[in-house]
Amino acid sequence: MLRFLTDRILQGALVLFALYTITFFLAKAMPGEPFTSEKNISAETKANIRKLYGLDKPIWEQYITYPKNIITKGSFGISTSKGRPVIDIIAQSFPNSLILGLCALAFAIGIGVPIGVLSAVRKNSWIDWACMAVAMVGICIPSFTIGPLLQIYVAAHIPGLKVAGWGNLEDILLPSFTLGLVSAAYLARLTRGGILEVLSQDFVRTAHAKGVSPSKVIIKHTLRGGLLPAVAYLGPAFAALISGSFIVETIFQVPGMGQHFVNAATTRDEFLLLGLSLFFGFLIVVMNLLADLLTGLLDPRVRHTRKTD
Amino acid sequence: MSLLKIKNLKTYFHTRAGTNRAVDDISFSINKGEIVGVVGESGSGKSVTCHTMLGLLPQPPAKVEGGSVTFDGEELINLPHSLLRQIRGKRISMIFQDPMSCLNPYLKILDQVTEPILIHENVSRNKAETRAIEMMKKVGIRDAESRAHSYPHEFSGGMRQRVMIAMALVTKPDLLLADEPTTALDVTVQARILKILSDLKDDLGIAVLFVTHDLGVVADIADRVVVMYRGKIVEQGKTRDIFEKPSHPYVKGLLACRPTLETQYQILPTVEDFLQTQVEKDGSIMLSECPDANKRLAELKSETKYNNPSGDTSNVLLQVKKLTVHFQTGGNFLGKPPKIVKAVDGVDLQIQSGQTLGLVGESGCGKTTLGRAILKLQNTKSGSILYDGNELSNLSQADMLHFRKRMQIIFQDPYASLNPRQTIEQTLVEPMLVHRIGSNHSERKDRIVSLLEEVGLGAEFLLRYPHEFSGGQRQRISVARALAVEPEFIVCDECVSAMDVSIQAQVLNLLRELQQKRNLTYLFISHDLSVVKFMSDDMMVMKNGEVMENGKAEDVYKNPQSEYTRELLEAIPKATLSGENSSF
Amino acid sequence: MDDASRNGILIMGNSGEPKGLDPHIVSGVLESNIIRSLFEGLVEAHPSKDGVAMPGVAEKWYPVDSKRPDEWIFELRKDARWSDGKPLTADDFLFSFRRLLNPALASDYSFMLYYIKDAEFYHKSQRTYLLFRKDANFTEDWWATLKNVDFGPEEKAEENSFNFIGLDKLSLSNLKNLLEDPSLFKWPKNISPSVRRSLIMKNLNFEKKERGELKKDELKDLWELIDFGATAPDKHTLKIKLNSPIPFLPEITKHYTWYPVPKHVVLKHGNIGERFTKWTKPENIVGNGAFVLKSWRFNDHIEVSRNNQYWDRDNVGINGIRFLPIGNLYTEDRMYFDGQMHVTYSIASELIEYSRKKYPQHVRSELYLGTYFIRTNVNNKPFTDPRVRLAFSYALNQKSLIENVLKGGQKPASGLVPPFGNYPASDTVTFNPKLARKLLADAGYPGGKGLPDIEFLTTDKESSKVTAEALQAMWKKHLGATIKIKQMEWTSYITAMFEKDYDLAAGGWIGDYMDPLTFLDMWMKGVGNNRTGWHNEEFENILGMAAQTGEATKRYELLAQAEALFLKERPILPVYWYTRNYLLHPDVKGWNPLLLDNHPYKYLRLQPDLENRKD
Amino acid sequence: MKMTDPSKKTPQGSSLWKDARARMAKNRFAMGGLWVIVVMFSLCFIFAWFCTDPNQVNLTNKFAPSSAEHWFGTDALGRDLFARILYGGQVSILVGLIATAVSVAIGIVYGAISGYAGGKTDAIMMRIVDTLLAIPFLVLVIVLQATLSDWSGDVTQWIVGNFKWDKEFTGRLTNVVPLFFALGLLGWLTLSRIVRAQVMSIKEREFVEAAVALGYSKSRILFRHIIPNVLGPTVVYSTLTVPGFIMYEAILSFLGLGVESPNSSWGVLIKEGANFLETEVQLLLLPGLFFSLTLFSLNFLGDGLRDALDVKAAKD
Repeated sequence: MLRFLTDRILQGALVLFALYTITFFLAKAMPGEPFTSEKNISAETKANIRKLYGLDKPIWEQYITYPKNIITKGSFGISTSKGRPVIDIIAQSFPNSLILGLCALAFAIGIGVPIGVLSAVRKNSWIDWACMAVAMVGICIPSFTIGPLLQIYVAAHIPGLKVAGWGNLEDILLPSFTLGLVSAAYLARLTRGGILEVLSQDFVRTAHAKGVSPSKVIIKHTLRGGLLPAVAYLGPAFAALISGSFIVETIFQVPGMGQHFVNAATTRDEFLLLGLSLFFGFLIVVMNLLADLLTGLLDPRVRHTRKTD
Repeated sequence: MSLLKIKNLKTYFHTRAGTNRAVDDISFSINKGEIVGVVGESGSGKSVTCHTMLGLLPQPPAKVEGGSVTFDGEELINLPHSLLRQIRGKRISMIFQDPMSCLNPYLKILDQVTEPILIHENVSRNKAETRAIEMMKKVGIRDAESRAHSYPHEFSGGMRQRVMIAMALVTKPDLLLADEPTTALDVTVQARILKILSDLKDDLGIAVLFVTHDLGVVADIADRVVVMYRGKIVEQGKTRDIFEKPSHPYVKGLLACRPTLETQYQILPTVEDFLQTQVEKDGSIMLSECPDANKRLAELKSETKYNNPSGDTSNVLLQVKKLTVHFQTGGNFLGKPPKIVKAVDGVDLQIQSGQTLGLVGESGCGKTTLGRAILKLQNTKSGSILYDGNELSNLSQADMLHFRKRMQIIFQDPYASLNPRQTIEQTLVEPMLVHRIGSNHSERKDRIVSLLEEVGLGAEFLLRYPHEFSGGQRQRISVARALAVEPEFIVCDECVSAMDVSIQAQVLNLLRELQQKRNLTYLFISHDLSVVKFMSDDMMVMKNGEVMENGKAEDVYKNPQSEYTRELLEAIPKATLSGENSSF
Repeated sequence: MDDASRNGILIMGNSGEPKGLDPHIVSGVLESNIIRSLFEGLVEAHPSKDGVAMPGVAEKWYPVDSKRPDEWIFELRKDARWSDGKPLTADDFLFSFRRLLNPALASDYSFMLYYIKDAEFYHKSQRTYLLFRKDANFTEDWWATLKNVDFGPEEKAEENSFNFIGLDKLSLSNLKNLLEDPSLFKWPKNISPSVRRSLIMKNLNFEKKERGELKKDELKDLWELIDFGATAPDKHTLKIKLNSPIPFLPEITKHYTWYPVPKHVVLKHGNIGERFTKWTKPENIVGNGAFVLKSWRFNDHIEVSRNNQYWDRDNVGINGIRFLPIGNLYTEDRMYFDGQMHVTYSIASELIEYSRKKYPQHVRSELYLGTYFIRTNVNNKPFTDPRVRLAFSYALNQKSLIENVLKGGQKPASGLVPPFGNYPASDTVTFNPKLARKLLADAGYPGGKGLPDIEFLTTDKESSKVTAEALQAMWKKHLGATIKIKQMEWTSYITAMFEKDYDLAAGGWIGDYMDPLTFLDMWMKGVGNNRTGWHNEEFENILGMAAQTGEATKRYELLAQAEALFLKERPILPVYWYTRNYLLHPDVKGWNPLLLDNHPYKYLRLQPDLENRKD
Repeated sequence: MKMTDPSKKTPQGSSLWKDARARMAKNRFAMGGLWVIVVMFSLCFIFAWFCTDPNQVNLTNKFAPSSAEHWFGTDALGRDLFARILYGGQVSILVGLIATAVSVAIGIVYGAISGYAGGKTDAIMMRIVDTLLAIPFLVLVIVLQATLSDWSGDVTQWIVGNFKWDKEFTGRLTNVVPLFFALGLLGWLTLSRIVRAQVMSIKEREFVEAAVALGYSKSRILFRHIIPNVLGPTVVYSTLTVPGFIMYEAILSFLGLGVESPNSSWGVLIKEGANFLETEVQLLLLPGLFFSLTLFSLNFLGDGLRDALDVKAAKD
């Protein structure tokens, strides 16, 4: 187990290094500079700003100083567009994205898994068709349409519910539903496939033969195995959910991390961009590891055993 | 008064390809404390009967057309699900064939065994657990308390079947339906399980419906026997009467075509030698006896053994010295250290060209690994493999290509060894293309057609896909595929174990015929001692990666040197009740 | 929102998260909304009348010589206090001017102080010019050669070469190398080698003499070399000497770059030129405006509350303001309909008509000091020919665009400078398709034949896409020209425009202060915001003359003459004069339309009048 | 001695494809789906040419209700909505199918190699996927837009010059091509994971070991034996990614990488329509309806195909 963990951590470090290199040169390849703005700035000011942020150094030196600062001073640099350290921005916005992501995940599992199980159990019946149609709705209608629809036809009419804004509890409801809907649809389909796969196996027939009630067969015997494909999907999907979504955050005015990804790119804010990508890359590596561990827990057979004769 | 009465039961499967009359008007009954054996080949409807009783068949395709099943006076057929559920696992329990997949891999053993108690009796959890552990001890699971908390995959096949039995009997049912419980087990393990079943039958007084395709097992355990063929009962009666005075030609054929240790035949008789079938207009099948059955049998008995008496060790085709193969089974997720398994431990063997070396042993003894290692499908730790004088163990993939043409393998599971997406023609032409056999397409086409005929299939199958064939036909196609590259040496790895006895006889005869015609050399691997004895000239018995015994097939049978071989021979269910030699 | 109205907190949509609160560093409109609540300049905007100055920190202000207003006196209020109680003196103003102009601070907006004498030389650290300016033995003809040479950094030069850094900015070691090999720096041809040597020697000696305690290559601060226009005769008076007479100086001081910053607080958290200091953190910030910073939750809200040290605290009408950084226009409007704020930043064009129908007395549509125009690239065919530019301008149906697409009550732009005060607005830009087709034919493209494909650059917002498509259709219909619309993400759009990689480009300009000059001086040669490649000697001479005339009406005539000339050449196609469309709740009193939209907060009142409460 | 096997009647000979078609025909939903797609294709690619010009602006006639002349009414600039939906459909269907095909192709090959090779190579390839997943997509789009934007202009010139195609039509095609680069580059990542899992289970099956025994090369085994058996589940997953691609196209078009205005696509129409929710709902509902209808039917077709193709080895 220890060897497995050290392996994955090493691979994770490699992923982060490759990600840093690619993002660094991509950011440099973008046209324009961090301080391009509507009102033009004199050459002197540009020269001063460049010196301030160390952008006047040769590319290779910049490439090396950024990781050096991370390791030595633990600083991800100062955001050129927001004027504050990148770590502050992440520290202040990630908790909101995390809460939003967790609730979205709860919605996704709360809606997706039951629909998946129901349509698998009632395969090819009208219930199956209806559930899959609902799942398709989740995939077809994009978030920038569902958001406004919810605002106008739901939030406006319910007194307690605000159209947008963040602060108290009920503000989380609509944005997390919008964010979670697409994952719910994917989960429904994956769970349906997983459950069908398990239902075709012999030990389910044994359970029936033991006189176990149909509902108990599903919950006790089928669910654990059936959820495996969904767990594999949830690894990367969860990383995407908690890193925020630009669309949902701007529609519902959630101070999350998603909008920083977009603003950092449009304002050519290299340090913020690098900080965010590394953070997101770290999330993906961790989530994949968790997904694999969870699969290990769910399915005791996951051993590194070689097939003996 | 009979515990279970089945009258004119009809269960049909309505599929897209038409109606399949799986169980077609059968009637029989079981009394309390009696063991009834139901014998039949795959597709005979024997397991469908059991499933119909407990309502385990998926309704849309399956439908009970008629007849009744009364259990202890109560009609089961259209019993509402809620009531039927109270009988399942409480009054009637069932155990299944493949222990590997019948236990829930995700739950601990103890939870699965206590489940029926908790469902049917309101009893406290730990009271149920003590009863479960006590029953597990009864079925012979050593130190049940500690092992109960591990998972199914940590148990061997035999152990898991014991868990199934414990699970079925823990609620003291009146009737146990056993659907081929020992088919997937090794001979010695099967013997122990049968013993446990008969002991429990006596001290719990339960009736057992024992379904199997293995006549030997039925002879040992059953009081009465019911023989089924294509959904109908062709004969039923006392076990002794059925075995000694079979009346129906099908039963005669079944008894004859099973190779026993005493069989001296070169070509096994097949069911076709006894049974003729005509398909009537309305789809029903008329069975009648072949007129010249006895003449046919006498003829077969007289033919002498094909192979020339071995003796001269001049042309040794394959020489293996000190071959070892080690596996590293990884530790489990939470820190158990990985341990080394010595699958093949210093094995020596040699096979003369044109001869057959039989390799027999229980599952886990390393026979398959050895077969695979010789063909370099499994990388070896040490030891040398000399094939026709060339050392193979250190050859690279490219150099091995030349030998791949000369050495081939036939697998056990006919369903998994053919690519489901390739037509038969593609499957057969591909090896020729890779090894550049035949100059142009038409010549290769002719070769394929002759190959198919050679293995007993017609050219009309060329454009078909594997899913359209039966198990027997698929194994013939695998054989044809192996022959496509004109090999000299074939490893037959349990290639008949997954088949019914009647088809087994045909495939074995095919292999013997091909060996004779093409002067092939076989390494015949199987766990069924009688089949290996029938096929091979020399025989080798393996256990835990080591060779226990090696010698002429007859000598090993007549006077086995090692204790283990004797135990193996003892465990094989005898065909007759009184133990003396059967008349065949 | 109702309880906010009750306890006097105004809730304002502010379109985005501010880059910071330091008046000397930030440059956006949304930042200025917040800074105007925390700080106060020498003079303040009038609550309802444009171009009128109200007393701020200064009680009285007057030019020394009214005929030639190139030197002003501001008498500061004796009781002026910072929000931490410390007195606010002229010294704070001088410190603030010096800080804004300090090269190390690298502020975007330092050019707003270039009116003060010698401010520009200090900010651009024009060391060479300042060194030889007072040197007697520089002969007359040497002067002539150096007059219009710029020794500052050259963007076009090769990366990190001496020209790229600029002679004024070369460090001690650079200068030593240059001394041995003068060719390292590409000198303008007309400067003789001897002059070159003396220039290098002057810079070198200055650096060496001043070396003292500075680090090895640190550039020397040139503050002592200049004699800065702003001086403080005593603690409460500020004398400002300008480069040229500016009758409207008070208007310029309303801009937040002229606001004072607390010298004692800034220096406590870092030296004068340090950009990333903590003095604007909520716990440290000190201001002199009507409000102080109460709380700042990143990306969520900024709230300011009443400043008790403010001199005019008795008639500040509201207790606090809460700014919401809402980026999405549609969300902001829907939050307003949901009763979550008093005033929005703007209204999405799609929702203007809807709002007028549903909430008639909430919709505000006010003129705004700005013009939306289309830049043409005069170096690219076919726009090299002014007739083609005029043709494209006359083919532009401004009224139809406004009524059918924008729907924001904008005014069709008949000239470049929007009408305000007594400046005579031009009326030469009209919609005249017949004339347009004739001009195009004269230019050699009868009926549009021969016109190459024209690339029309615009941003990635939905509103700019619709406008571009409408214009494309108009030019197609009237001139037969095929336009290829190229939408681009914001910074790529600005960079493409800066590198003149376009034929037509959507754009606009918002006036910094109430004077036509802010709309005209950007079209001079080499000015960053020009981006059309157009420049005209005569146009720049007229502007030069206007700069020297002190008398207001004469100056306006000259500026109008310059605008007429500009519109005859028409390097840009004026489309409409901006209007500010936003939603304002009837509870808010004292909020009047202002051309610069800089509503002073202290005159606002929040009276929840119950009868027209939103249904 | 002929040894036929009478006891087992061989089912009447039907090759896989005939059998698959038969099973498809029975699946009502799949047939319905197929019909809707055929109708949608003919509408967008044939019927569209007879409609009015989708870019014909008529400012005075904006937001007109549906009438004889304009079946679906007009949009914010008075252009015929029905024509814009059909022309938009051309782009969206093209984008959806081609981008999915590209990502499926790359995903399958990459996943198969990674799954089959196993061990070190598999770990490396999967880590590459992790890295690509974390790259900020918008940055990649901006860089692509900067490099590829004028590329499409030159290609149009070249095509028009050499093949004399209608300029406007080629223009529309070539400026969509850079879009596929952007979508194709990152579209295949999650699919490769799913294919890898499938391949891991298939490579244990005995027919793969038989292929090794017959001396087939690694690539032959991979492409002729493993990948054909992976098609079933991948077909279903790919129908799920089509909506994602079409919506991404809308976002890219606004950044100048996709459709050049005034042309449109379903994604662009829906994005613009979403702003008129309060006033002109039909601007969102009508394109949305076409979009969802196509995707529903694509999805059912995908399901039908998967069931028909994925014939389980028939165990009796």
